[in-house]
Parts: sequence; C-alpha cells; structure tokens
Amino acid sequence: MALIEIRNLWKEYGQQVVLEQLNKTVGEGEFITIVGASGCGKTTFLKMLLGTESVSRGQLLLDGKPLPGEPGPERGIVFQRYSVFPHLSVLGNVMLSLELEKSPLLGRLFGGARKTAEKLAKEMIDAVGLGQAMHKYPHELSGGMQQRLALAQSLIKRPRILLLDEPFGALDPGIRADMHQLVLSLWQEHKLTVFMITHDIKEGFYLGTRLWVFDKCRFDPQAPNAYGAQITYDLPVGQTDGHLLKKSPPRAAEKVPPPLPDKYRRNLWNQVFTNIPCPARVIGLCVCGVGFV
Amino acid sequence: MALIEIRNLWKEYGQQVVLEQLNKTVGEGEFITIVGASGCGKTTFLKMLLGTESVSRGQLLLDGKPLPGEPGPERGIVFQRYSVFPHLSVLGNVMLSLELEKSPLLGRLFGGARKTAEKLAKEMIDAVGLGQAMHKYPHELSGGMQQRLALAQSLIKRPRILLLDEPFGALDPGIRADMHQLVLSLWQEHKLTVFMITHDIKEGFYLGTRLWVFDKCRFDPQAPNAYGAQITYDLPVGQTDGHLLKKSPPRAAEKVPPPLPDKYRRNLWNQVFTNIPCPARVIGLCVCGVGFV
Amino acid sequence: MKKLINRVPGRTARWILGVLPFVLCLVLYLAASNARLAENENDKLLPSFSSFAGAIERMAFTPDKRSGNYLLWQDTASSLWRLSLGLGLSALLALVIGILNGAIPYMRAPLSPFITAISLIPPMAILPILFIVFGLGELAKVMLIVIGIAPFLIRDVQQRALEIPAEQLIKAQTLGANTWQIIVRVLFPQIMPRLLASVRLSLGAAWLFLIAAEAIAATEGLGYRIFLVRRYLAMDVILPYVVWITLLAFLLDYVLRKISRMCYPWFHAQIQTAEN
Amino acid sequence: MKKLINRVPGRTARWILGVLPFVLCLVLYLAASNARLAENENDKLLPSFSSFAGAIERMAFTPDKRSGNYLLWQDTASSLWRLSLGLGLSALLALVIGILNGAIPYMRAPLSPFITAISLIPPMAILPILFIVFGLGELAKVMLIVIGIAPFLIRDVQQRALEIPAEQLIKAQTLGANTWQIIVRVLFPQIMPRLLASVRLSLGAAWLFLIAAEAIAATEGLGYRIFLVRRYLAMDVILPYVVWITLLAFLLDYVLRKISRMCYPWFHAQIQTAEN
Amino acid sequence: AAERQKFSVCWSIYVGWMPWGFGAEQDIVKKWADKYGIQIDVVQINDYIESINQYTAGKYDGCSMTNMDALTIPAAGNVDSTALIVGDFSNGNDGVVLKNQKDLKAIKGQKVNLVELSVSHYLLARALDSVGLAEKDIQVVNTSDADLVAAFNTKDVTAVVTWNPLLSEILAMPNTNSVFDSAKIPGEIIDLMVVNTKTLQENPKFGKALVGAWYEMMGLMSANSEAGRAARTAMGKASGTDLAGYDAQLASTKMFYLPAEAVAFTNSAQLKTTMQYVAEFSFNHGLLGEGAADATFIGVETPSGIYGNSKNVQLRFDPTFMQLAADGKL
Ligand SMILES: Nc1ncnc2c1ncn2[C@@H]1O[C@H](COP(=O)(O)OP(=O)(O)OP(=O)(O)O)[C@@H](O)[C@H]1O
Ligand SMILES: Nc1ncnc2c1ncn2[C@@H]1O[C@H](COP(=O)(O)OP(=O)(O)OP(=O)(O)O)[C@@H](O)[C@H]1O
Ligand SMILES: [Mg+2]
Ligand SMILES: [Mg+2]
Repeated sequence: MALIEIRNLWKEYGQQVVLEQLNKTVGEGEFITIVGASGCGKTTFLKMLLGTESVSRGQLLLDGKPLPGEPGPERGIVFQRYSVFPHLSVLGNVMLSLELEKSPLLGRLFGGARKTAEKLAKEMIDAVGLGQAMHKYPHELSGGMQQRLALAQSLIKRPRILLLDEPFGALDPGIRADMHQLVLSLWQEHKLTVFMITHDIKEGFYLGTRLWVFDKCRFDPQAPNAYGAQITYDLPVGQTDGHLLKKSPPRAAEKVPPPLPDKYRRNLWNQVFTNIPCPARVIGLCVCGVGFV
Repeated sequence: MALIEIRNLWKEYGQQVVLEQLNKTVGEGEFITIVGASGCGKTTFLKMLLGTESVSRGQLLLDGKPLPGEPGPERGIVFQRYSVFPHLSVLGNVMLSLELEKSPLLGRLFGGARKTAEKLAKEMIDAVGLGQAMHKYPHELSGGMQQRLALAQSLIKRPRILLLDEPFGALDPGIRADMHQLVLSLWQEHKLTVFMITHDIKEGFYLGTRLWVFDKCRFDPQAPNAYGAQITYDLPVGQTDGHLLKKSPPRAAEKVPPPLPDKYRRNLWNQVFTNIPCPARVIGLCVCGVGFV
Repeated sequence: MKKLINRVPGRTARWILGVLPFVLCLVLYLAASNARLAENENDKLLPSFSSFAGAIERMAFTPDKRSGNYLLWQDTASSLWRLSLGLGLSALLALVIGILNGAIPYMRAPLSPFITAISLIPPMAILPILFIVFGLGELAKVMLIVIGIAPFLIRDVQQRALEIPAEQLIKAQTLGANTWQIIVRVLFPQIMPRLLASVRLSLGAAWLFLIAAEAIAATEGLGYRIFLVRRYLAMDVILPYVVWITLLAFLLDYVLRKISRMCYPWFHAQIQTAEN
Repeated sequence: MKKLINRVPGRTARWILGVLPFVLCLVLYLAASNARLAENENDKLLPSFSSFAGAIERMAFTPDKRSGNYLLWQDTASSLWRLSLGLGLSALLALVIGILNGAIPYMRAPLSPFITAISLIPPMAILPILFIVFGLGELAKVMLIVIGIAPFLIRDVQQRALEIPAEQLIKAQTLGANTWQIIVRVLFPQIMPRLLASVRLSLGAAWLFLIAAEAIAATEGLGYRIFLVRRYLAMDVILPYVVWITLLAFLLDYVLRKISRMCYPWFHAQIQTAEN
Repeated sequence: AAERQKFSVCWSIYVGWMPWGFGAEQDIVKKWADKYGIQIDVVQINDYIESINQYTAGKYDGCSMTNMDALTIPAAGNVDSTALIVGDFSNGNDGVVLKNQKDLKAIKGQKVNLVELSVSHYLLARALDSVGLAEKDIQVVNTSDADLVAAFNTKDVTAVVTWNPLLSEILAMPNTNSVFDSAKIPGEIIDLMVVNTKTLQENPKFGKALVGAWYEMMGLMSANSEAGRAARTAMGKASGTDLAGYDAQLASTKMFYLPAEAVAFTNSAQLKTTMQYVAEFSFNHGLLGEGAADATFIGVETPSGIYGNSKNVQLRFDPTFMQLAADGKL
C-alpha cells in the first residue's frame, strides 16, 4: 500500500494560492528530492506533511488515513534554521529524543540508562563529525556545525518519514559528502522515507530515487497570486549510482511529464541550461534527457 | 598600489587559534572567492575585513593604512543571516542607504528627493526579482527572498569593497544565476572589489578572478585548537569565461601552491574529487590542474 | 486526539473561557457577601449588589450638592489626566535614555548602574524629600508616577535595545549610517513596539503610584476618593471604584495593544503573540 | 575617530564612570544639606553626615533600650525573610502558571485575561478584602508582595514562553515529546533565565510592596521603622535605611545576575548583554 | 526681614480642622486676607504626617496638628512654632476599644493595634496608667490609620486605640466595647493651628487674618440655623460622611466656638501640666530627638509659665491673637 497519498491538494494563504492540484503517491522507502524556485511553496508543502500547516483543499493520507494534524515522532524534521535547542549542549541535543522515549515523566535519564543513551548519541555525533564539540552549546558552533547537529538529532530516532529542508545548504562540499553518505546509509538500513528540499540540483539527482520539481505552470502578470505552484516534473533519478537504484524500492508508474511550456517566466531548467556551464547540463542530458530535451 | 595588504595576520579566540600567518595582497577590482571547511574561520576573516573583529597579531592595511576598526559605507556586507531590517518594507530596506546619505539629520527623505531615491531603489529591487514584493515586510518573505533583499540593499550603494558571506546559499539555481549576473555586471561597471565566501565550488570558479582555499595544514589531534587555518591555495580562476578574464585587472604574481599533504583529515579537495561526480572534477582538472593534480 | 499543546480553542470557546473566571469570582463574592450579611446585616466589608447600585447612583449619576459635579466623572477625568501625563513622560524618558543607554557604551557605563540603583529605591520611603522637591501640586503626583515606573521602563528599553542583533547595527554602518542615524532609523522604530509592551506591563504599577500620590495630596481623583471613604470602610464605594479603575486600565491596555498591532505589524508577526 | 556607538570604555573607565553619578549625587546632597543646616542647624529634612553616623551607630550598633535588640539587624532580618518568601512564591507561581499559560492554549484562554485584570487592580485599594482572606500577620505581608508582583511575573513569563520559536516546539514533538515533556525539557529550562531577569526587574516593586505591607501592621522590619520614625521626620534614620534597602536590593540584583550567568551561560551568550 | 505678602497654610482631614477647607472654599479666608492686604493659600494635604513634615521642612507657614505632634515634630526639629489657634480638644474622639471584653484591665497581654507614637499611643499610655499597667504589659503593633477599620475585622486584632471617624466605625461593629476614651483625660489632646513663630512675629497681619477667618467660620458652623447646617453638611461631605456622621463626631469634640473659651483654656494652668505629661511621654519614646537628656529638654511656653528648658523654647501657646478676636479687635 502507498505510504503517502496526496489527492488534489491545494494550499492558500488568504488570497494567495501557494500550491494547487497536487496528486501523488509515495511508497515506503522512497527518497524524494524537491527542487523549485524560491518562494514557490516547497517549505509550505513540507509543513503540511509535518502537520503544522493545514490543508486548504484536498486530502493528505498517511497509510490511507488522514495525516495527523500535529507533529509526531514518526516524522522527523530538519528545518532551514532554528533547528536545535539553544539550552542543550551538542550531546544534550542529540540525547534528547532517547531521554524523552525512556523517561516519560522527567524526560531525563540517570545512571546506567543514561550511559547507554550517551553511547548511542556519541556515535551519532561522531558520524556527523562533531565529536570535538560534544559539550559545546549551539551558540558556540558555526552555522554548518549547527545544521549537522540538527541532522544528528533527527536521525538518531530513525523516524519513518524524514523531512529535510535544505539541510546541507551551509555545509562545505567535503562535509556535505559525509552527510550524504550518512543519510543514505541510514535510509537504506532503516527503510526511511525521505523528503528533501534542496537548491543543489546535483544533490537532488544524486541522492534521491525520485526528483520533484515545483513550479508555477500558470502565471497571470495581472494577479501574480492567483495561481499556485504544481509538481511539474516527477523524475525517476538515482541511476547515476547503480547501487542505489538496485536497493531502491519499485517505483509507482508515473506519467511522462508534459513538454516544457517555454514562455513561463522563471523557468528553472532553462536557467540551469543557460547559466550553469557543462556539469549540470551533462547530468541533465544523461539522466532526464528522455524527459524533455 | 595594493588596495588591501594582509601581513602575517593571526586571529585567536582565547586558546583557540582560528587563523594563522595570512599574507596576501589584493588589488582594486579583484573578485576573490573563498572556500574552506565549515568552522575554519572564513566568516571570522570577513569580519576582520569589515572591522568588527579585531586582529590578534599582524597587520591588515587598506590603501596602505591600518583598516578602520569599525564598519563604514566603503565596505558593504551581506551576512549569512539577520541581514535585513525587520521593521522596514522591501522598498524601505533598499532605500535606507540613499536616505541616510542625503538626509544626515532625520535619515528620511520627502517629496522629490524621495521620488528619486524610490526610483533608484525600485530598479535595484526589480533587478533582484522582488518587484512583486515591493511593500512586503521581511517576515512575509521566504528565506531566499530575504537574501536577495539583503543583496539589493548592499549593492545599491556600490561600496568600494563588497563582502559576501554565502549570499546565494538559499537560492534556487535559476535565481542564483540571475544574481550572479547582477553581481558581475555591477562589479565590472563600478570596479568593486569583492570577497565572497561560498560552499559551492563551481560558483567559486565561475565568479571569481581568484579563489582562496582556507584550510588547516597543521593538525594536532591532542590539541585540536592549537593550530589555525591558512590560505592553502590561491588560484587564478575565471578562465572558463573568457569575457571575465579579459576585463579583470592584472593579477599579482603568486607562488604555485605547495603539493597537497595527503594525511590531513578533512581535505576539502580530496572530498571534492571523491564524492562529487564529473562536473567539479572536470573544472578542477582544466582550471587548476597545473597546480596540484 | 491532539496533544494538549496543539489544541486551540475557537473564537467562541475562547470568549466563554475568558469570561469564566470573572463569573466565578462574582459568584464567590456573592456567596461570601451573603454569608457575612446574614450574620450582621450592617456589615460593611462585603456589601450586597444593591448597596453597590446605590453607591454608583450616588457617585456617578447624582450631582454633588456642594459643587454640582458628578463625582465619579470628575475623579476619573483628573486621575486619567495625571496617569496619562505620568505614563507619557515615563515612556518618553525611557525612549530617550533607554535607547541612548542601549546604543552608546559611554552613556551606559555611567547611567546604567545609577538607574538600576534608582529603580531599587522605594519611592514611598523618600516621600518627604520628593514633596519638597516637586511641591504638592499636580506636578508632584505626575512625578511620583514617573519616579515609580520610569526607571523600570528605562531598564527594560535598554535591555531590549541591547537585544537587537549586532548584525543590524553593523549593517546600518555599512550603509553609511552614523550613530545618530542608527538611533533614529534602526533602534527607535524597533524599540517602539517593545516600549508599548513594557508600558502595558507597567500599567498596574502606574495606577498604584497614582493612587498613592492622590492619597497624600489631592482634592479629587479616584485614589483620593478611595482614601477618603476608606476610613469609614465604605466598601460599597471602594469596590465599584476599584472595578472601574481596573476596567479603565484594561481598556488602556487594550488600546495600547491595538495601536501596537496597527502601527507595528512586522513586530507582532515576528513574535508568536497569542496575547490575550 | 570611531563612531560613538563603537567606542567602548575599558574596565577602569567603566568603573570610574559608573561611580561618577553616585558621587555627584552625594556632592549635591552635601551642598543642599549644608545650605539648609546653615539656616536652621537642627533642620531634620537633610541631615548632615555626622547625624547619619549617629543614627547608624544608634540603630545598628547600640542595643535598643526597650528590647535589647540591635534594631537595624532585626529589621533587616525580618524584612529580608518576608521579601525572599514573597519573591520566591511569586517566581514559583509565575513559573508554573506562566509556562502553562504559554504552552497550553486551553489554559491561556481563561487565565490570561483574568491575570491581566488582576495585574491591573491596585492592591492597596482592596486591602480590607485581603485582610479577610489573609489576616494581618506574616502571611498577609508576604501575600501583599505576591499579589503585587506575581501577576506581572506571570504575564512576563507567559509572553516569554510564547516568544520561544514555534520551530522548537515542533521539533520536540518530532522527537517524541508529549505536552508535559515539552514543558519540562524545552520550555522550563529556557524560561528560567528569563524569569530571573524578570525577577530582577521586579525587585523594586517587591520592596515597595514589602514596605507598604510593613507600614500597614508590623512590629519590626525596615519598612516599619521608616514609617515609624517618619512620625517625627527622622530623616537621619530614614535616609540610611533607604540607602541600606537600596544596597540590599542591589546586592540581590547582583547575586541573581551572577546565578543566571553561571547556570545559563547559553542564554547570556545569545543576547548581547552589556547589562551593568 | 521684610514683610511678606504671600503665605500658605496646610491642613488635613479631621473633624476639628474641616472648617479650614470650608473657609477656603467659601472664600472666608480670602476675605480676611484681603482685609489685611495679604494672600493666604490654604492647602489640603490628605496625609496628616506628611502635612506636618512639609510644615517642618519650611514649605508652609502654618499647619493644623495636635499638641503632641507640635512638640515632637516641629519643636523637636528646632522650628520655633506658635499655637496660634487652639481649636478644640478631644472629648471622647479618641478611644481604646476591646473586642468582646468590657474591662480595660483585660487589655493585659494583648496585642494592641494603633498608630505608634501618635496621640493614640499617648492615650493608651494614660489609660494603662489609670489601671496600674505599663506599656510592657501589652504589645503595641503599629497599624496605619487608614487600615485600622478593615484590620479590626480580622481575627488577629483584639484591641485597638484610634480616633474618629475610625473609632465610631469600629464601635458600630458587633461585640466591641469602648473601655477608655479621651473624655477621661479632657483637655489633653488638643487640636491646634500651629504657625512659624518667626513668620508670625514679622507678619502679625498673617496671624490676624487667620484668626479672624477662623472665628467667622466657628460662628457659622455653630449656629443652629439653615446656614449652620449647610456649613456642617459641607464639612461632613468633605470628610467623606454626611451631616449626621459629622455631628456625631462633633459631639465628642470640645470645640471652642468662642475665642474667649479658647483663651480661657490656654490661660489655665492645666495646659502646662498637660504639656508636661506629653513631654514625658515623648521623651520616654525617644521622640524629643537624640540631644534630649530628659523630658525638659525642649521648653514649652504657656501663659502660666514655661515648662522645661527656658533657653530652648520651641513651642509657644500664645493667646494674643485669640484675645484680639475675643475683644472684637480684628
Ligand atoms: N504564514 C504565511 N502567511 C502568508 N504567506 C506565507 C506564509 N508563509 C509563506 N507564505 C508565502 O507562501 C509562499 C511559499 O513560501 P515557502 O516558504 O513555502 O517557499 P519556499 O519554496 O520554501 O521558498 P525558499 O526556497 O525561498 O525557502 C511565499 O510566497 C510566501 O510569501
Ligand atoms: N565569538 C567567538 N568566540 C569563540 N569562538 C568563536 C567565536 N566566533 C567563532 N568562533 C570559532 O571560530 C571558528 C571559526 O568560525 P567561523 O564562523 O569563522 O567559521 P566559518 O568558516 O565561517 O564556518 P561556516 O562555513 O560553518 O560558516 C569556529 O571554530 C568557531 O567555533
Ligand atoms: Mg523554504
Ligand atoms: Mg561562516
């Protein structure tokens, strides 16, 4: 059965339509990367999956039932920012979810139970390369270090669904690659379902099993808020890495995306092709060439 | 004469050495892109140029004189975050520097003078693609839109030196390319000197006339804070775009960087080569192949 | 079932819930009052509602024989006038000194400890000196309010000014602002809504000082009236006056909140204010 | 020359500047006192420093004729005891109710308007009712402090709890926290330093209410002594007492600040606190 | 010093002083001031002690107060003061009240709520004397006057000493008994208009205008006519009650409506004895200041002689101006 079903979903803020007519099905264990123009509603979509934004029209189903309208432990998140607790050290931040689980009353562990939790947390902290900063507070960390901490905090619980909002934006390529490995290995091991927003198209292609492009197909210059964004492309990706494809779950059959209307203003892919030199184009050609070039 | 001279510069926070022995000369009109591992001191370096962090040892000269120890209008900045004024609309944010210049007492313009300033500001806002959000407040903008606003705000003054701290991290590739064009054209037109931190190596290669790599060459596992980062590579770049090279100022002769010590832990370039597929490697090979491959 | 933290009452529910404790208080009062009156029908401490009605009729709707004035309205007018003067002056002081203190280290160094010290002096203890300095006229009453709440407001504004991210001040300097321009274009507008919030928090204290001042030297005003009838334990007058004062303060609070929301939408959008 | 906003006095300069206004005040006092004493050598309003010395000697270092106690220390002990009880109780109430109000909409809806109303009632005006409820003993004095500052503290804590970014509450829920766990692990620790800051801000008010309470009915305490000797304008006792109260409050303020800095370093690193 | 044109006196709300407010409002004071070519401001200060403090600090030229406070505040503060008008004495206006007990002796061991160091305290001392008790037999709890009535409602309070109108409010409550009152020590608690001696000596017009106005008001309020009732109604209203309430307070006050009565009272030898009691009480409670070696430290001048140190006379009972009024020479 599909894990998540999106049926004719709309999201409006007052007069402004942000998202319109989304229809998708996502199976357990898929890794969906989301790209799209700034301000087109990607974060909003993630918030709906999280349960903190309400659905304006349509349905959002988890396991066939309406998605709970509040966040819960089965859905982890890494926000664009504000994602860690300023009053806890690195270790405290990562241990938090373990403590919450084991100690319903105080939310704190002591003695042996604490030792165990600490050990688990330390492993995860080492995995994100913060071993040196174990006892520092977030304000003592650089932006990239905070982001890694947020990641560690979310990953230690192995949530069924992991929502990532530009998690690697502030990381340098070296550490970013480490993080990619970490997320991928946990994803494979625990059959997580991941939704990840990124602005790095390469990352989108490289990490995901499926790449969604959010964009406005309809645009009325007189009333720029009248139409919302849709998922204009849903591409099977990940072929660059054979081993990923091998292990990724069978993908629901999807329609071939329609040819690209070449008049709409901020065409993401147009920009990519015009401005970024060879690399992206190379990938674009080889991976999704079938689609629309 | 050199615009900026860096002479044996050190920066320490208490026991922790962040930067050590920097020695560089930067001429008017250069476009320097800076890459380096997270937490290695790039932002700190920018802050010293800005005048908000003091120099621990060594000298930092502007036009041969010690750099003023406080921010001033000749050095513009776009921070990683917190960069726009929450109490001003998009238009108000961009107009601010014009108002400050023309009205020393109130910091506000009225009547004709205001009209003129508004026109100028609107052009800049259109250039960063925020024409639709002219009267919105920052809290009504997405992260990427805020970053573009910060850029517009800094660029309208055409500061002699422009300091950018990961200005495009939150932008999608389409808009990012627009911003690249904008910065480049202003840079060429007004002979700005630009320092830009980025985590996107492609961007570094594409935009700059010179790419600096910050990294720790010395590392003592017993005392991880004992040594600071240095500028390990200083590469003449920009050749991918012939037109940029043509217009870029003559570059000071620089030593060929030393061969790469292959034992140190977070070797940025190693990571690049191992994890990022073709594109970066291609550029790396063709551009700086001479140096160290 | 959603978690408690995520369950939000609707508009109507919020109203009903909001009124509930007041109703409870009323019921409690009625019970206590009845009990006391049953014991001693002349008890003055917790009068019945009919006594209140009589007192209100007398104070608000019957012209005073002596002066022909309606006492309640006259008292209200003078008290409100003093209160607004005191509040306004304090806010102004807080704005000027608080922002300067927050912005300029060389102002803060001498003034901040001094103002902290002043804020800790109980004004009631040095009344004789205050009255000698400010006389016993209207000025004294207004000044007692100012002395009572201005140090608090100044400290709060200073604190808030210091909380404005350093990045903004730096940014303003790179845009060419000098110290004065930073104050008027960056700090002042951002402090204003915060000042309004502090003024709202200090409304209770302002009334307290007003009443204290009026109890010492005045010939009209809400505090004066309460002082006057207090020696007869005329709770039938005092309690309606207290309710009236509270209502006025509530209204003032409400108006200040609305003004703040209207003039500084960006501020209220930033902080998640479910303030009621 | 740096801009005013960027010029920061050094350690010594800050000390000197900080002491300056106090010295100025002292000089001003001396001048005024001398002028008055020249006119009437027995003037009681602004006594000379030798009178202060005499009064201090009498109050602090000579046992009282009647009771054999050292009055100043006895007064200080009882006042500090009442003050700390009142402050502690208020802080506790603020912590519990404020956090619950901030976290749970269904608590906030009924309680927030009610507490706002209570915070606006001038406690001095309803003393008779407070007497019925709390009597006239030690409890009444402590409760007057509580009634005076707890509503303010509660409102402030609630406001601060609401200012904690929603993202943190959401994050905690994704980490498996229920409402109670969010309260104890996310809200409580982050509110604590803010509560300490509010308590510091309300120290002045707490003293005020303590002194008012001791003026109503007491047999010892700093406020009692001040009101007693006010009967014969003994400013030579009142002023040292006021300075002593201010000093005690200052010390309390200092201790609270140090505690906050020691226990919540992350909080003080976040906000750029050049608090003095 | 040069003669002055402008003067100010202050008063506070108490049964015997209400005429000042009435006289100011009805321009009676102004009329008399005009007559002598001067100007007199009459200022109401609600807090009694604050009004005396302000006078003592030199803000006012005259102030209404009791004989005891005149001795312990201005006189003890070396502000040489003259009792210009002896307005009345308390004749039952101050009293000791016990809950549930009828005998003053039962006060032994109780806590007594009163305004410490005030005339109530003095009355208590005199009351205790009368039954052979001393202050150490009870415990005094300082209680602010404004809160006494309400405080009496609590269980903690079993005995109070206070004045009117608080006294009658308390006596109206069930199970209360007045066990001692000022009628038992007549003429010892005296309400005065006290003025600065120096000012008075330099500006006799000031004294004449005040005294003249006062006895015009006395005449008005004592009359059993419509005008008299109107005057008393106004005064009652201004003190927060009505005509009946005010008349009840007057009933326990011995007003000197006629200047001759006041002069006779002032001239009597009894006054000197009273001031001796007061001075002794004040000294025992440390009210005469640190310099005082004994109760006679401050001299009090009365027509029948000086009590205490004649070199340090700071309080003077001077019937001269009242005599002028009695003689119709104003
Ligand atoms: N609370 C809100 N009220 C009104 N409009 C909102 C609100 N939140 C978001 N929006 C609007 O919805 C649109 C989508 O915002 P969203 O944050 O989802 O964009 P995004 O795709 O994540 O952009 P970015 O890539 O820049 O982060 C924007 O136009 C924004 O202005
Ligand atoms: N105020 C400070 N006090 C102490 N240490 C600091 C301070 N600011 C920065 N650091 C330390 O200095 C080092 C460099 O920080 P900086 O912010 O310059 O890194 P960065 O290169 O910009 O990293 P990123 O790419 O993640 O933004 C970090 O190790 C950080 O912990
Ligand atoms: Mg987003
Ligand atoms: Mg940085």
